[in-house]
Amino acid sequence: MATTQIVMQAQGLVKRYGQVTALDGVDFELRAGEILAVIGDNGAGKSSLIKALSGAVVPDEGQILLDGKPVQFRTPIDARRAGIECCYQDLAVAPAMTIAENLFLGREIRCEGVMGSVFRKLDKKKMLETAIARMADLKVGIRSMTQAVETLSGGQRQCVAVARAAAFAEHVVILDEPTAALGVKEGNMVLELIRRVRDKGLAVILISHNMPHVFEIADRIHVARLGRRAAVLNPKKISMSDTVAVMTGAMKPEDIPADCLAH
Amino acid sequence: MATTQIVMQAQGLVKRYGQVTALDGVDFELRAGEILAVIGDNGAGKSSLIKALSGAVVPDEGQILLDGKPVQFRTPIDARRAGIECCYQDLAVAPAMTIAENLFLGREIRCEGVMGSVFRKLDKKKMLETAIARMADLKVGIRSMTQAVETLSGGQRQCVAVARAAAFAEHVVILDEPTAALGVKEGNMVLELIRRVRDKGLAVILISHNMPHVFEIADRIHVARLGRRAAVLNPKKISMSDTVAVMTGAMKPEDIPADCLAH
Amino acid sequence: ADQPIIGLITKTETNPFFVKMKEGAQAEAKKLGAKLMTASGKKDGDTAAQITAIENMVTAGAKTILITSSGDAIIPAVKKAQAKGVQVIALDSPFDGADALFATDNYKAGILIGQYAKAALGGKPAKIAMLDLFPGHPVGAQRHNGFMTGFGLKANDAKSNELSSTPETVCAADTDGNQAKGQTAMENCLQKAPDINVVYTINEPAAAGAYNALKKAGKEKGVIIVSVDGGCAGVADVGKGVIAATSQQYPLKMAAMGVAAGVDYAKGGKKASGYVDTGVTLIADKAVAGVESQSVKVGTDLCWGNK
Amino acid sequence: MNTLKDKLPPLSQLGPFIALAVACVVFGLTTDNFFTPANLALILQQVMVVGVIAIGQTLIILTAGIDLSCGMLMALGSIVMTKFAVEYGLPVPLAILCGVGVTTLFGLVNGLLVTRIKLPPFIVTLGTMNVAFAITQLYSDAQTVSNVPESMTWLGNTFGLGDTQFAYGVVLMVALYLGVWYWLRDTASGRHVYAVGNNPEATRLVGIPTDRVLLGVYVLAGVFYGIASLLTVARTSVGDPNAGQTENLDAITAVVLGGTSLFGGRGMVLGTLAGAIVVGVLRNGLTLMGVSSVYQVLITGILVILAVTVDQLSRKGGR
Amino acid sequence: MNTLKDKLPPLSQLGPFIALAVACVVFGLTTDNFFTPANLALILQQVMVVGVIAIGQTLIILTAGIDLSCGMLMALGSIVMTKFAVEYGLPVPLAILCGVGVTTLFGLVNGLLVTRIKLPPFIVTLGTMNVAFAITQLYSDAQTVSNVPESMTWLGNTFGLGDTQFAYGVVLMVALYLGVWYWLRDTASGRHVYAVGNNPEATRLVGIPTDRVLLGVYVLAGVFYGIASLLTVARTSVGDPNAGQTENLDAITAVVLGGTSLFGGRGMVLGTLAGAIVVGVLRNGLTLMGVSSVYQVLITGILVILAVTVDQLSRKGGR
Ligand SMILES: Nc1ncnc2c1ncn2[C@@H]1O[C@H](COP(=O)(O)OP(=O)(O)OP(=O)(O)O)[C@@H](O)[C@H]1O
Ligand SMILES: Nc1ncnc2c1ncn2[C@@H]1O[C@H](COP(=O)(O)OP(=O)(O)OP(=O)(O)O)[C@@H](O)[C@H]1O
Ligand SMILES: [Mg+2]
Ligand SMILES: [Mg+2]
Repeated sequence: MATTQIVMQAQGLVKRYGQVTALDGVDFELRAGEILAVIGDNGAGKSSLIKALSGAVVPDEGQILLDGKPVQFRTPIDARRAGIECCYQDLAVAPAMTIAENLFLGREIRCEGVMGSVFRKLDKKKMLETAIARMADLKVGIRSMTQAVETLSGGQRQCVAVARAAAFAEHVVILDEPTAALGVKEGNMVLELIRRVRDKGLAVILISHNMPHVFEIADRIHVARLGRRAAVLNPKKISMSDTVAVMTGAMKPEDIPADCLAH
Repeated sequence: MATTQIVMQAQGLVKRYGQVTALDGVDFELRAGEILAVIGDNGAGKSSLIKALSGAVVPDEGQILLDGKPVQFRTPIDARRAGIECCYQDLAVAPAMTIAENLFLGREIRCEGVMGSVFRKLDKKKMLETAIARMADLKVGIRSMTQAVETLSGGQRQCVAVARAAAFAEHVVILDEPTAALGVKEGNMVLELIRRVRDKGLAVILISHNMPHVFEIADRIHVARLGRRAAVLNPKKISMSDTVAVMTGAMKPEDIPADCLAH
Repeated sequence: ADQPIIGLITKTETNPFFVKMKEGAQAEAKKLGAKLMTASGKKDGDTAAQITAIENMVTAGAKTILITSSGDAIIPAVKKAQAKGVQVIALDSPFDGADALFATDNYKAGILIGQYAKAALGGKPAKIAMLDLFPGHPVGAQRHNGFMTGFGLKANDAKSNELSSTPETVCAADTDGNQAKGQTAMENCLQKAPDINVVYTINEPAAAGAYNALKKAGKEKGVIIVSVDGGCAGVADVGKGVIAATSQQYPLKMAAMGVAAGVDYAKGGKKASGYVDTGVTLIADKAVAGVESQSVKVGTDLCWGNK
Repeated sequence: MNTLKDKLPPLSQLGPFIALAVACVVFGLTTDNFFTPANLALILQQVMVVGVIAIGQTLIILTAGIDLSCGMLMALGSIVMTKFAVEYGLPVPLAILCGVGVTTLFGLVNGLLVTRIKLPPFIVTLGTMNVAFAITQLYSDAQTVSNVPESMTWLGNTFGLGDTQFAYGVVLMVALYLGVWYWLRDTASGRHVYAVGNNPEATRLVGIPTDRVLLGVYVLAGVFYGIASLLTVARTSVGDPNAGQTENLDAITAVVLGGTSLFGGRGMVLGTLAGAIVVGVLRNGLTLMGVSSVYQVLITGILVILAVTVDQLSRKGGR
Repeated sequence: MNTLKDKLPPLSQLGPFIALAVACVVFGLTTDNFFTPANLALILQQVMVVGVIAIGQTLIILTAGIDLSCGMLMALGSIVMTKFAVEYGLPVPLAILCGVGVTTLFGLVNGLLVTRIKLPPFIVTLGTMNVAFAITQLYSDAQTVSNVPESMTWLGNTFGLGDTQFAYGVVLMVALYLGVWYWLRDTASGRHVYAVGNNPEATRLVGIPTDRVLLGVYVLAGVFYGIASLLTVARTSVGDPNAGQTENLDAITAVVLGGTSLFGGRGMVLGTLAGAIVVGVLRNGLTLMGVSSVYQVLITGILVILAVTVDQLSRKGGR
């Protein structure tokens, strides 16, 4: 079955910061073409998990498999080469640079012809146009694409980061709380964008604290708790309040009805 | 009537950044002991508004009244002297300093006796204990209060900033998207905290994109749109979807049923 | 193992003058079986480093310290060292309280080139560019004021640290004794006064820089450049007509005398004393009437004090 | 949207040029000879060495670093290339290559220490400054290397343009500035230099090899110092072991006057050129005014502060 | 929770002390006289002037600034206090006060330019460095001021402790370090210095008057430079217009070696003391080993890099 093919898998990941154990042997599975929501309390280790998956940090123990093959991501570049794009929670933007520049940072478009191949000139016009189009997709009312990111409102800044990750991924898109600072309209646009990405055949990991969003869009829910995976739930079967109960530890994983679990 | 007494008022505030007009003549009223929610699309000028109210930016035009008297906040210090505390969206924390230090930044507690009055020694123990108590109120599982804020997870960091604003206000508390990065449990704790603050008799301004939160807690809703105030709504009367419609401009302010407006 | 330890502290180590001095001291120390320690300031005027070096050398057991003083601030440290039985000899630059001074007279060096320039210019009205060291340097002031005195202009005496100026000195600029800066200074002076006919320079690198500037402006012919030091390269420049005349000094001699005095003190316990003038000789390619000078050949033989 | 106003650099970037203009007007009014074409061409010649060093320094400061070793590397490079040509009789192009190679090597060492061991650039370059200084002195015996072949000093020669003589080296300097300006503004790798200085962690996370960018910048700076070595040889016709002692401060001053932030990520290389020229103009103008040297130091101090004040105020106005 | 381990400073802050220990062991093994109490006391005397300057420098660097004027201010202060006492016959305490007053005034000017006009500290202090140098030269006529009254040089006197002679100035220096350490660590205003350096905008937003903190730091640094003036007078018994030429780089080096970040907000003043002593130990130890001065520069360059490398690696280990 095509949909059960596992794109990305992690086994027993451990990450310690001094005395704090952020990841305590977490397992993880992402299937092809699915939207996997990752939820959990603050400090549960969600961001640490996806940082390990995207090469931003190197786990102390455990292994990561991509398409069934073990991989070692030492830097985000490794992950990017494998077609994985990530939008981090503490937005990775260069504040003094413009929106268009931030969108294309590390993936700049060069001019055609000699100017591009010999003089390596950037096609600023094209990048600007693409940036305008991408941001219009998200319906963010940004007045000028050549303004520095540091002059944007919180939500506008987040849109820039989300748009970047969605635009360039070829295999897996990881979004860490992409809608946190967004308004209702913009948040819905991002959900729309995520669906479109999935429909292109990419797998999406979505971290969110917004339960309605999660239940609206997720195919499966990975519940993180105290640095481990508490359960993987099926949003079609389980209720929102039970999910929250599992997340906060009010409901033990073994008490979850079997049909609510996802496989 | 005690509850209709206006604590804070702004008239025709204008703030321009270069060609961008962030505030375009916005009016604003905050009543004693109420929780006023401020909602609006990304870039609607919510953060700019509260920055003007808290002295973080000086508006180009318009005036601000506190308890009916015109005030000129040139710096956040002026606002703080007037008993106004603000938790900003781009969290104003010193990343290299510890949680306890950040909580008490600018409001440090000195030792009793000679050590305090002559040697101006800080009572680190007391500050640490208070910090632990405050963070426990919010049920954030932070393992050590002497860890640097830069090592915290996104939500934990936000709790620090929220706790600080709530702890020291004497008149008005302004919270800019305090629950954005918070988990379900922690988010509810913050709502709980806001209620407690209100019950102490303080007025609260809450910016949020989370409609369920807004409807759960707000006494009145100020809708910001394109740098102006579109309407002030009564959450007891109006529906969530109508509110969103007003916010996004789908419903014209003049079409709102009169009883849904708040006064 | 019981070699006498002798310390040599120079102003810097970037000036051939002091490098030669060090070489002279090393050669002499080797000859006489002494151990030489060296130190220097980071730049000219770095008295703090010299004081530290004095203290460290005393700790290391030096019985004689030779020093080219960067400023009178070292005097108290010298006194402290002397109180511990250390002989301190001033080389090149005098200061109060040294047991002995082996030096040239920089004021006199200035006078010699001043006289030469005056005579070489003949009766023409003088337009002089003064390419100095940097503000506040005693050697710079002595050479500068000496030159002006020799030229017959009104100037401060040998004790003054202030640079005199008269209407004839149409331009003055600092060079740090460095060729590139000397060139820049001369270029700027030529903009100010295109008809400069005499150039005083603090040392020969500055003179070479000045010559470069003149040459680029096509004016190297009618201008008299005078300088001080008489280093081997400088004398060669005199031979090439770059520099008209230079006052030659003898750092190797100073150093060798100092080391010898140190060894004497270690062996016999007798301190050197008094002022020994190691001499200054005017070296010029073309002798002028009324001013005694030596030829380039003599200058080459003697340069830095080789003989 | 694409009006002329958008195309001009924002007023905030004009600060250094305004300061330069003010300085020129003042000297033009107070002296006779300042505003002659010959004098202006001369100033350019005088700043060409520091100007080229300051290009390398700008790159490093844009990445939030600093390079104290630049002047000493320049001196070492000039000694190596002149000695190789004069004493070992190497062909001039090869000797030049060796000199540039040495400065580039030192740039590489700086870069490796900064990127691999993550040492602060200040300390690394303080160390290599001392090392380069010592090697220069030891290798040259503190002696000037003269009799440099004509062909090595060609860049110091001038050509007439109207009545004015311009040095080829000045043309080279301007060309380098334009090249780097283009590179920083219009190519991906140039933008990455800004990104690394602006937010290194974010730059790493978007998948740019920040260490490689940094290393490249240090190496490239080394190349510029090597070119500066050649220019100083061309200008003075000798290899001077005492060169480069004040160039590091001068170069940093030019960069900061030019509006580049010492915290990295913000600035413009053409501003550095303006900054370097401001320093040269001050020195030239004050000498022309006949100000004596202590007073020159005093006035330079005050004028430097005034220049940035003008800059700063023009920025505020520009907002 | 409150174990001993928690109370000790984290290993990352021990770096400079480790470097210091390594340097001492090396010199102890290679020379006879290094580890004598007299020599160690001497080193402390030699670093006391730079040590006190470096306190002021640390404060400024903690706020993400830099002060190039420190050495020149120290020289100016020493000229003022000695001239006032010797030439105008002012009572010694008053003369000292005047000297400290002048450096403090310059600190105030630095601070005002940084906080009011928002100029970069690098440029401001570059300017005041030149101004202070010129004033020193003009006012002193470039002449050393001697015959300084005994009472003004009292801090240079020594007292016996066992066989070893310690200077009173060293005691003062250590006391100042401990005082500033306490201030920075245990008082609100001290913590605000860190906060301003760490995130100035956030510090402003929580309602701390950042400009006042900054201004205070620059003024206080001026006071420390004034004290350093007194110490240099005490150490040399003269007022020396040539003093202070290398002290700014030395002081910054001590601060950076001591583990304070040039980007502000992170560091420890006691590390600076260790850093200053490392510089003094290197100079002393190499002279004792009989290393000649060019090689000293070479070795210092390499050792400075090694010292921070040790520091850096010990930090990584500490994580
Ligand atoms: N660099 C670091 N140094 C020390 N501790 C860290 C570091 N990064 C994360 N931690 C700790 O690891 C734990 C997990 O953090 P993580 O950011 O993964 O949480 P999260 O699930 O993403 O939380 P949130 O929902 O608040 O973003 C937290 O307790 C945090 O304090
Ligand atoms: N410092 C600044 N310079 C230039 N433009 C700015 C600046 N700060 C805000 N703006 C602009 O002002 C507008 C309003 O911004 P503001 O931060 O008030 O929005 P907001 O309502 O808080 O949005 P969000 O919900 O995304 O936080 C935005 O278009 C933003 O780009
Ligand atoms: Mg997170
Ligand atoms: Mg906002």
